[in-house]
Amino acid sequence: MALQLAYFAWVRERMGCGEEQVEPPADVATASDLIAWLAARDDRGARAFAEPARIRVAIDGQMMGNDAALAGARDVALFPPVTGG
Amino acid sequence: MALQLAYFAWVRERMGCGEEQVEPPADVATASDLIAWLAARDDRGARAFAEPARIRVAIDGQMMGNDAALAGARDVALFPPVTGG
Amino acid sequence: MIRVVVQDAAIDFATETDRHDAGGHGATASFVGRVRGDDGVTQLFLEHHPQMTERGLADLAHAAADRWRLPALTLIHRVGAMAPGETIVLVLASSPHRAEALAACTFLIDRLKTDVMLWKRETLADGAARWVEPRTADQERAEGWD
Amino acid sequence: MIRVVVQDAAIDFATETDRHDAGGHGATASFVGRVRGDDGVTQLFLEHHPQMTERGLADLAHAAADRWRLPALTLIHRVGAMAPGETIVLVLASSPHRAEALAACTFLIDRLKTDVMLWKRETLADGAARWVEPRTADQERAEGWD
Repeated sequence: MALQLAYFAWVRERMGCGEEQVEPPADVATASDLIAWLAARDDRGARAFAEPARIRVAIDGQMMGNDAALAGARDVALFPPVTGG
Repeated sequence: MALQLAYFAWVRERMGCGEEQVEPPADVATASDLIAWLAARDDRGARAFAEPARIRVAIDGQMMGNDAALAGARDVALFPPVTGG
Repeated sequence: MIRVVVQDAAIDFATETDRHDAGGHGATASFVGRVRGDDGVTQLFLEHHPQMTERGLADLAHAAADRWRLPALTLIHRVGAMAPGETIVLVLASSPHRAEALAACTFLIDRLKTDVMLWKRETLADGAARWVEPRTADQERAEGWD
Repeated sequence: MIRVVVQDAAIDFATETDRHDAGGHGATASFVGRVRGDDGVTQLFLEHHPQMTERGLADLAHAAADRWRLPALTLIHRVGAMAPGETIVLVLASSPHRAEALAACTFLIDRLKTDVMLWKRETLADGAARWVEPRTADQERAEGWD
């Protein structure tokens, strides 16, 4: 499953890039699984995703809960809680 | 007791004047008494003060309840509920 | 700074917002109330008391400033005759935080409808004039701040 | 008419209030949020998502227009770098009645703090930068509209 990932704010800074394409293994079924997989993948992932409860997710342009399934997803954005206004 | 009265809005229109000086009898002790006395005094008073519950009072520049005493008062304003804004 | 004005002249929003010191305060809420012409109203006349109207507005402004942090507060009410579309009242409230600016703005417009000596008279297209009756809903909203 | 803008350029209040069709609507409430410099902040940077930020604001604007009568609604959020005193966000809401204009304005500013993809980063006088943490109070205010 190829996914286009986008990172924002301190997630982007810690990952050292704003976007990348990934091919997670088949057992990465939900957004939470993806976050855990990225955290385990390398040092920058470990830094960005050390606290999964502080990560929010949007899948194909929709804000979703972290338990959302990735089946059929193309674009996944990962970011901290928003602070606009 | 000499009182300087001021009327506003439809009270003023029905009284045909914006202010007047009056000398109510000694048994006119409260704003309500004054309203009843004006209503009984003549036709214009009867028209302006037919519904005492719709009349508001300010005594010497302070909004007061209609049961407020007139002892020591100089200026009394009589008017309908306000509708600003 | 608290600024309260009762005026016959038209209220100019741009002039007043420039004059209102919104500078470093984080949040500014405003409210503009205009004459509505939708019931066939061709003119609105606001009657006021030469002293007590301004004093009533000033009392409300100080009550708001006691209740919330409001480094800048402007409250302007027009009186006399005005046409549909013209501004009757303008409130500008600035605070470090949005909740206070918005609450102050809402409080002031709610309370001035019931607490300040002002009376509206509408003139209709046929020339008939009628004094506006107070609305129960306005009374209830105003009492909600007690 | 609903107008939603995400822009790098400075937000000009007078231009936007002129453009906002406040004309015959009786009540217009506005909210302006500015960069505060009081914690030694010298610059604020707003990061956004190229598509989802504007869509999130538009969704909120339509949610407000479904909930209240809002013949004119303007919602503008600045992104990128800005200095203390500059405007971050502007809301203008017009309605026949004040309660709806004020509620819409409050709703929009409360909800955009929790629902829209925007992230604030502050730069301090010593050059250090920090991402602003979300506030529990903002979350609670936003949930109050559910």
